[in-house]
This record gives sequence, C-alpha cells and structure tokens, in this order.
Amino acid sequence: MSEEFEPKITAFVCNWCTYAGADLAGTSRLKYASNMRVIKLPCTGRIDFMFLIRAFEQGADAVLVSGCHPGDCHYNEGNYYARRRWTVFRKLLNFLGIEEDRVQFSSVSAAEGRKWADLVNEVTGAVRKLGPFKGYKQLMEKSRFIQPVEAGK
Amino acid sequence: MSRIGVFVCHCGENIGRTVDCAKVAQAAAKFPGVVHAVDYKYMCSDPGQNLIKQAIREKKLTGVVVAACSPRMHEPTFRRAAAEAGLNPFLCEMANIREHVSWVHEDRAAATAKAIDHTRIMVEKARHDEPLFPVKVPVTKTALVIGGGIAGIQAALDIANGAQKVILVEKEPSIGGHMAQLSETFPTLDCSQCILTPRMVEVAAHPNIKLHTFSEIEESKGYIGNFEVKIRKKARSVDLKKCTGCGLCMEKCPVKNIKSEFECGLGARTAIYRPFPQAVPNKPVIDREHCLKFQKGTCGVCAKVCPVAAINYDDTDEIVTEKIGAIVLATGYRVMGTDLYGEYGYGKYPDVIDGLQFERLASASGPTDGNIVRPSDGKVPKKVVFLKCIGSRDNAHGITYCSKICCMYVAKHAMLYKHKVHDGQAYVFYMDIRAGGKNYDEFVRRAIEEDGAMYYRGRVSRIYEHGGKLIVKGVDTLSGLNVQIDADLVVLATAMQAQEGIEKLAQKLNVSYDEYNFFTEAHPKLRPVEANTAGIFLAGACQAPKDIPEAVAQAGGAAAKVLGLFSSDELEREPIIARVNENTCVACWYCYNVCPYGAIEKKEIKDKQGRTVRWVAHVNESVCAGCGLCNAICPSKSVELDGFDDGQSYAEIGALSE
Amino acid sequence: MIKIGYYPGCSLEGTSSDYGMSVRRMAEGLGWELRELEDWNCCGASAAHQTNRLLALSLPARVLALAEEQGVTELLAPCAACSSRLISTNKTLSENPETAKEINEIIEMNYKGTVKVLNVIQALQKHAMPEIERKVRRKLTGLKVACYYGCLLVRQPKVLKFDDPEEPKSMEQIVAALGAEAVDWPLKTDCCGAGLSMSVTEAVVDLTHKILENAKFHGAQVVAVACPMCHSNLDMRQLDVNRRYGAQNLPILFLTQLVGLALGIPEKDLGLKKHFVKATSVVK
Amino acid sequence: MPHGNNSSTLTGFMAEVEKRGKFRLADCYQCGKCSAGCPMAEYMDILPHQIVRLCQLGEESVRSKVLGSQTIWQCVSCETCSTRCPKDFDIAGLMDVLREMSLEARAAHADAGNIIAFHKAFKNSIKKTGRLHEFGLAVGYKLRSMDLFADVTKFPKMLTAGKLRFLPHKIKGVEKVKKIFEKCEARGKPGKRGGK
Repeated sequence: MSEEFEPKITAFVCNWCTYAGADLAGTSRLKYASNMRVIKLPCTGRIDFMFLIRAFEQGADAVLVSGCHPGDCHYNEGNYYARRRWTVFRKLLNFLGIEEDRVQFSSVSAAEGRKWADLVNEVTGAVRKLGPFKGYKQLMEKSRFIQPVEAGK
Repeated sequence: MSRIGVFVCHCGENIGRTVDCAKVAQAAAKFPGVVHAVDYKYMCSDPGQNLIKQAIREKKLTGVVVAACSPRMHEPTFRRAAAEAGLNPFLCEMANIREHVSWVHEDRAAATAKAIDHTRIMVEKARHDEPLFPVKVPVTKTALVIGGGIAGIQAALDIANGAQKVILVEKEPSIGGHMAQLSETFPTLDCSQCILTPRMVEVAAHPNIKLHTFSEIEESKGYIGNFEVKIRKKARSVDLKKCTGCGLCMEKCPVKNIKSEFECGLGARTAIYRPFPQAVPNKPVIDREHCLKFQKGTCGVCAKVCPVAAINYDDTDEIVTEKIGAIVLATGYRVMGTDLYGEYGYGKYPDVIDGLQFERLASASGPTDGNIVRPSDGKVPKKVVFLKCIGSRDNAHGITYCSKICCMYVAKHAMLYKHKVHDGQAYVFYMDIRAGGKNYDEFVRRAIEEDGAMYYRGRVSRIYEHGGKLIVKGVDTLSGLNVQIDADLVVLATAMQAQEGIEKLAQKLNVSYDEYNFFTEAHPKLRPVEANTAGIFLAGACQAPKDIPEAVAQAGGAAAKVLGLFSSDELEREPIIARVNENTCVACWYCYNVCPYGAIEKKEIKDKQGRTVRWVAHVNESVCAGCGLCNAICPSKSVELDGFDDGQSYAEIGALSE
Repeated sequence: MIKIGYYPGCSLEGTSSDYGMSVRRMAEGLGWELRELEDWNCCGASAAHQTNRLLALSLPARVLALAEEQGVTELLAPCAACSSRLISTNKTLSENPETAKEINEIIEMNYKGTVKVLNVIQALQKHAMPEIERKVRRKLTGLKVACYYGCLLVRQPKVLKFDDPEEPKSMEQIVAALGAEAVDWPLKTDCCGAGLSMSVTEAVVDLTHKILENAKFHGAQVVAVACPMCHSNLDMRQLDVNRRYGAQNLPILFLTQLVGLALGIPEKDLGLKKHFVKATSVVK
Repeated sequence: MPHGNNSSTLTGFMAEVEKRGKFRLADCYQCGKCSAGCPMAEYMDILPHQIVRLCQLGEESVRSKVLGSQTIWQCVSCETCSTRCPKDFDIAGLMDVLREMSLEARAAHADAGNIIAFHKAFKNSIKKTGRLHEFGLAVGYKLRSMDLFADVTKFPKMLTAGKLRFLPHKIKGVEKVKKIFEKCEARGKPGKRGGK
C-alpha cells in the first residue's frame, strides 16, 4: 500500500447537538474516516480560539468546530458567539500563517448522524488534499508570545 | 500527584470486535499519572463496576477514566460507582470508544489508535479534574402541560390525581384535540367522544388543574424544578367568568358561513362560536378575522343579545406568569396538507377528501349526522376508494417515515362505510399492511374477510373527474395488473406531521427536535418520555406518530416522571457552573453582556469604611446553566467554568500529540 | 427591442414549418428580435437519449456551446423536445464536472454553462406578460381552448423547474390574456405517445383519441399546444383517430398561432392553412 | 446468491445497470405507481415496476428477459413515472439504460425492430447533415422497417403543405457533428466504458 498522508484532525464539538449527532452516527453504524479526534465542550461558545492554535501546535493538520444549528443552541445563543468570534480570529489565523481552510465550521444536530459521518469524510478528504500542516515550527515560535495559559498542573 | 485508573470495556463484542482493548489498556498504563489500567468484558455490569470500586480503594486512585460507550449512556452509572467507593464522582470521566470509534470504523489498527487517543485525552482531563459538589435547588411543585388533546388530558389528570398542581395550556378555544373529531376508534369501534368527553369534563372540574384555553407559551426561563413560564392568553372577547354558555350569541350571529375547522371544512360555523357542542370550556370565542364588529365596526348583535353582558370587544391578550417545576409537552400532530399531490386532485375535486374529513362524515355528531355522503352533491357513494401512504413513506414529495396509524384507520373506515352503506364497495390501495398491536391484525382481516373491502397492493398514479365519477388509476402489483375504478368518493390517508411552528416552541423551551420537527426523546429506548432538557417530558404524537392507546400510555409515563420529580422538596443539579476570580476581574462586563441567562451580577467590593473600592462580576449559581460563554470571552481569564476550565481543556488538547 | 437567441430545431424547419412561421411572426408582433443560432445542429431528440447517453448530451451541448460562442444568454427553443433536451443537458453538465469535461472533449468546444434556455411559454411569460393584453387587436372572446402540455413541457419538474407538473396554469394565463376561455380539463399533461408515433402507431392512436375526446368533453373548440410532436400527433393522427373512432374535428393550434391571431396577424402568415384539421370553423 | 444492501458488493447484471444509470435499484419499494400511471402500460409485456424488480433480483438469468422485453421499447419517455415516483427513482432513466444495453447486446425484442429502425434512421439523418431531414427520415425508416405503406397517404399532403422538404439542409459543421457521433459510438461500446 502506498504511503498516503493520514491527516490528524481535532474536532471541538458541543455536548448537546454535535456530540449527540456523532453518537447517533455510531448507533446507526455509519462508517467514516478515523482521522478525527473529538473534544467535547458544553457549547461551541465555550471555545476559546486559543484552543485551536493549541491544537495546531500539538500537530493537528486541521480543526473542526461543530455545534448546534442557528436557533437550536441549548444555551440559546452560544453558537452565535462562536461564529462572531471567528470573524476576529480569522485575521489572527492569517497572521500566524495558517490557511483558513484548515479551520472548518459546521452545524450538526442530534438527529443528524448521517451529516456527521459525511462531514468527517468531507473534511478528511479536503485536508488530505491540503497536505500536512507545515507551518508548525513557525507557529511554535510565533505562539510563544501569545501562549495564554500554562496547561500543566 | 495524580493516581489515575483506566478501565477499558469490550462491551461484549461491540467494542472488542474492532478495537484491541487489551492494547488500549497496555498503552494507557504508560500514560503519565496512570497507575492502573485493565480491560474487561462488561464494565457496566456489577462485576465490572466492582473492578472499579476495588481499584479506587486499593490503589488509592485520584481519578478514573472508563473507556467504553458514550458518556450520554453510562456516565451516571460510573460516577455513581466511583462515589460509592468514596471518590468524588466528578473525578470519573468517560472516553467514548464505542459510538465514536468501534461502531464507525472498520480498520482495527486505526480504530485502536483512535481509542488510545480518546483515552489519553480523558486521562489528561481527569488529571486536571477537581472535586465538585452538586448544587441543591428547590422544586416548584406545579406541572405545566402544553397541549390539551388526549395525551395532555391524560398527563394532566394523572398528575392532578397524584395530588400535585397542574396548569394545562391549550392553544385552541377548547381542549379535546383530534380525538374529539374522530367517529369511532379501532380496534373496538367504541365511540370516540363517548370515551373522551367525560375526561374533558373531569379536567375542567379538577381542583388541582388550572386550565388556560386559547393560550400559548410566550416565553420560558429557568431549569428543572424552577421554570418561569409566560403564557399568552389570547383575547377571547368573551368573559369566561360571566358567560353561562347559553349559546344565544351564536344563534343570532349573522356571519354563518365560515368553514368550521373542527368539521375540517365540511360544516359551517358562526363568527362567535365554540368549536363543537361538547367543548370544554363550553363557552364561545369571537373569531376576529370574520366578525363584522372587528372588520367593519358594525353589527354588535352578540353583545346586544347576551343576557349576562359577557361579550367584551375591548378584550386584549393577557400575559400570565407561572412558576413551574416540570413541563409535559403534548402538542400532538397535524394532518399533512395534500395539495402537493396535484395528480390526486385534492382541493380541486370536492369528493377527494382526507381521513379526518371522513371521520367527520362518519361521526354521529358530524355535519351529516353520520351519513356518509359526497360533499359535492350529498349523494351516497357506492364506490369508495381509500389510498394509504399519502405523504408518508414518500421521500420525493412527502416525508420518509411511516405514519403508523393509517393502516388501522383505513381498515376502520372501510368497515364503517360498509356498516352504513350495505350495497357499497370499499377499495383500498396499500403498500404494506402494518397492523402490529393487540387485536389489530384481526381487525384488518375482518375488514377484508367479513366486510368485503377489496385490497389492492399498489399505489395510485392519477385521479381525475369524468362525468361525475372520479377515475382512479392504480395498480395491483400482486397480479401485475393495472386497476381502474370509477369511484364516487376518494379518501386519502394523509401523513401525520408535527404541529406547525413547533420549532419555535422548542427553541423557547430549549428542547431538541428531529428533522421532521418531532421532539427528540433523551434516549430512544431507556428514556422515551423525557426530552433532552431536564425537567421536560414528552407525551403523545408530538414525539412521533402514535395511536390513542400509545399516546395515553406515554402520557401516563410522563406523569409518573413528574410525580417522581415532585416527590422531594429539593433536587441536585450538576455543578457545571462558572466561577469568578475576584482578584483578577477588571469589571469589563463582557461576561455580563454575553450571558444568555443573566446569571452574572455586578458585585460591589467595599472597603472597611463602606466606600466602593471597585466592582467585580459575580455568578448567581442557581441561574447559571454552565454554557461557558463567559469563560471563553473573559479577556483577563478571570471566569472559569467548573468541569470545563481552561486547565482541563488545554490538557485535553495537549494530549493530542503523542 | 428584446433580443433573444433562437434555436428553431429540425421540426420547425420541416413538418412543423407552420410553428416556425408563427413563432417568427409572433415575435415580430411582440417586438422581439430573434437571432437564429448560426450553424445549429439537431438536439438528438429521443433517438439519441434512448440509445446512447453520450450522444444525448453531446448534440445539445454543441448547440449550447455555439450559443455561448455567439454571445447568446437567453435561448428560445420553441420545440418542447429541444428545450427539454437542452435544459436537461445544461443541468447535467453544471452538476457533474466530470461529465462536462468528457462532453467538452467530445464536442471539442468549451461550454461554460452560461446559456439559459426558454421554452415558448417561458419566453411569453418573461417578455410579453402581462402587457400582451394591451397589444391584443383581435380578442379571442368566446373561444374555448384546451391547453395541452403533454410530457416534455412539464416533466421532469426537478430538471425543468417550470410550472406545476400536474396542474400547470401558465398556458391558461396567456390564453386568458388573449381574451379566450381556457377550459379546465384533466388530461392536459397526459402523454399522447408522440415519441412512438411512427413506430407504434396503434397505441398512439388510442392515446391521441383519449386526449381529444376528453378535451371535447370539457367543451374545448380548439386545443392549444407548444410542441411540434404533440401537434403533428394530435393533428395528423386525428385522421387515423377519425377512421377508428369517428370524426373528432378538433383543430389543434400552436400557442404562437393563437397569440398571432390575437395580435391581428393574418392567418396565412401564421401557417394555419397547413393544418390537417382546419381551424376556420372556429377561428374567424 | 447474496443480495447485499451495499452497492459495492453487487455483481453482474444489477451492478452493470446501477453503474450506467447512477441510481440505486434498492431504492424502489415496488409500490407500482409507475405502472399505474404509465400511458403505455397496456401495450407492455412486463409492467415498469416489474422491470425494476427484475433488475433488483439482478441474477444473470433475468438479463435476457429484461433486455429482450417489449416494455423497454414501448416506453415513450414521457417521464410520468419518474415525476410521480415517491422514492425519486428515475424509472425513465432506467429505461434509457436498458435500451442502450439491449442494443449493445443485440438482445432487443423482435417487435422492437420498428422502433430501433426509426431511431437509426433518425440518427443517420443527423449524422449525415447535422440536422434531421424528416422526409429522409420517413423514407429511411420505411425502408428499414419494411413498413412501406403506413402513413403513405399523408406524404403528398405534407409536401404540398410545405411540411416536408425533399432536399436536406446540410449545416457547415456537418463534419464536426459526424465526429461527435463517431466518438460517442466508440465510447459507448461495452468494454471501453469503465476501462478508463
């Protein structure tokens, strides 16, 4: 078998919609690519965009953020804030030299197991085309001065 | 120093088939902070839980990670087990290696690698977990039931008979719902109104039930045990306290030709009306869109004839606020509009009707006194064709699901028709006969064998009128022959759909709904009467198509859940709550502005002389819902969400690089 | 002056030259400038799509590519078969880049997908409604018309995105604007079998008879069509129908002929004389 | 013989049909609405829904039955079936695929000779001139089908009415059209397809 690039993708998902949607994909036994690692948060509004930078630092080739559909947020409007903050964060991404395509947004409801499976495949395919994230070293250097919190305890 | 125990579950073969569980345990044993790692066939079983408890005690674990199914499935189970062994339950985490791994991947090596990664993520989280302690909140012992059909009525009565208070809200002027429209019910053929109306009266008379008809939910705040709900009581224009229900106003009302909603357009009503004679409350309402007083400023006859001066043209909508501990959703269904099937001519040909209209034709209290006649000319139809699956199981034009009740009610219709028109012939076009239920299949066979209904296996492609007949062009796939019937009346068994505008109600209450706008239950098998939001329960066809016995059974289940919730004065809620570090808070109020719940308060810090030194943010624990918006937005990193704080989150992300 | 690209198609140059004439005269009357596509070829009709998928896409694709090259953005294809083939090719190519690549290779052109195809009803809706009422010189008052759509104007709705496939109303609206009365009749989208008119004549005569009979039953004096195949079938085959089922005497008129008459254009300029069933008895 | 629900496991006849048509045969649940509304149903030997069913069975033994059926040639492509299908299954498209396969396999029903002859004459006319020459078509078809006398009475009238042209009109790009034909015919051959 030829050495195909297997991207590493980190998904930040909300507990109420997308995590449950991914569970449904499981209970429906839908098959999809295994490149995604899932981190659960109560709401996409909880996501500090530094989380995404940290994920790239840790070697992710792409990041997926997925929550509830507009209007369906368990906390009323958390997903709006996540979207709004993204517009600011986009500029930071450019500054850091991370292609915007490496950050994907989506909404998957608790009823959309099929959509989750398709989404994972789609994102994995797209990142496979983009190739590995090479700006990693540069990012490490740049992010030294924006490192928000010391993680270890 | 952390001492984490990792427990990898095979879930029989469910995980073990695609994930090498032993390998996951071996890898986990080498993670920093892990002192114990094992795999086992069924972690959720008694012996499995004992493995965990024993390890907590013997290895003095400071944290537990169970790599198994989704935390939505068994997190409470394992946290309880941890607590029983003396560990704070919030130090127990789950790594999802079933729904997110073994069930969705086929390659064993890749699945095992992902399972190891998911376990590592949760181990890192567990290393940064802090003990949390449940927050106790009081319970308001009043239930709100939304929807006054048979499911809502049943739930309300069961809760009220359990000695708790109930507020029943119905958007129509009367309770009763669709069941009040039905003629007779399958499989016993007992009269629908005879069994329903006594229950409606019971609701009205019950000391524990407060009834708001012609009312809708305006707004809902709060959480389990402590909801605050605003109800809009729409202007009825009739004072219910004064009105005696004598009916004089309806007799004298000059606008008499409005299509009655209750009669599905087959009968007429006046502008001041009650939907049907047994309505509860048995008092009228003014339909302002048709009333001459409201449209033209003339008339006013009802006010003139009312002997008790109950008519109030100046009536306005009223908002009442109620404190509620639990909510039962029983909003029911609607019948799909059939205008999307141009090939069947519904809406164009008066003698093509839907199933609910047939119920009204067959009902003894209906517009024809129970005589089955053609709406066009009042003649008795000699050939009636029933079409099943109209809109149902039709992903091209309708909805994909099966509406479940049509097979049964079509058999009932064929039977009722034959009982009333002895020389008539009923024809049924069906795709499958789904008659699972007590005495259900026997009922269908009776329609065919004893009442002579002719069943054709196939769909109909086209219906058009020719010379006073409806030409029905169908097929019988069993014989491979096309079938054409010159029918007098055609009845379409249309799909059951969620009520219109249900997504708005769902958003107000924060409950989830599926792609067809049916409310989603918390678990399809184990928690079928609970919504995804704690303290909200489901009853009847608002969750999925259901017949009467099922709706009633679920309503009873929801009532039992409410009574269980109300059995104690306080309840515990998850301590996933934001905290403010007052030393670093700079009072920028980002959190205050962003909080969807108004849980952030502005707190004054005063010196010993009582002078204000500065202001800081403060979290009201009973209001905070734990979304973490404040945590993410705080520029000085002074707000942290317990259970998902920055330390925990960065640790999880840090676990991604091997 | 409204400029529209024009693709007459083979029938309008041959068996349905009356349709071709009436389209051109009607366009003049309405102030449209029809720019006939240079060097156009046949769309392949059902002979292509029933036997060779690639051919069924390539022939229309060449037409569309020609139109694009010649700067046409709106292309009027009065023949229902042509417009249906062109629209469906447009859709297939725009939705499947792989197929588009293959077809462009075959036709050795580079079609980008910028041409919008209109059937005659759509063109009238877009460029003549509702002001046509003011242009009517000779109101068709009292004339009872059965508007017949057949298959290709309305099916498949997903592809054509034109009117309701079961209860279309667009032709009726135009007919009403001319002062005539459109009768309500159920068989307006039933198939007349024209695709097999030459080869399975027996069946086609039956289908044609059902349609004519139903239109008459609902009081129609003429049938309006917007498809040359429907026309030749309902008009020419009426002779065979008459032989088997008795005389029908139901004139079949192109919609463009009705519009032309209402605009005051002389009958002979509209090709009315070429019909097998003469319309003179009802259209004065 | 296994009938997996996963398209990738399909073999033989069913797989071939699916691949050409880009649809999933398993979608059809045999409601029969296509047959019920088919204007040609009474002239068919096998009803449309039964054709779909045979394709679903997919065994090699049904190949000749389907490709040799009268039905696929009686279908007039009116698309009533596809329009009304509750499962969004393109039955009319399936008929196109089956006709193409039937021609390639030279398996067409004897009675379909007329229709095939008509299509051939039609295509020939386009191939030669770029457009359809209807008089030529009629003559060509009559010759190919040997059905010399039907409709003969109509020709003189059509000619005098200016409805038939004796001489064909040749377009300038006739060579280009010819090339399109050659490429499509070559690519359409079995074996070449799927090979690329």
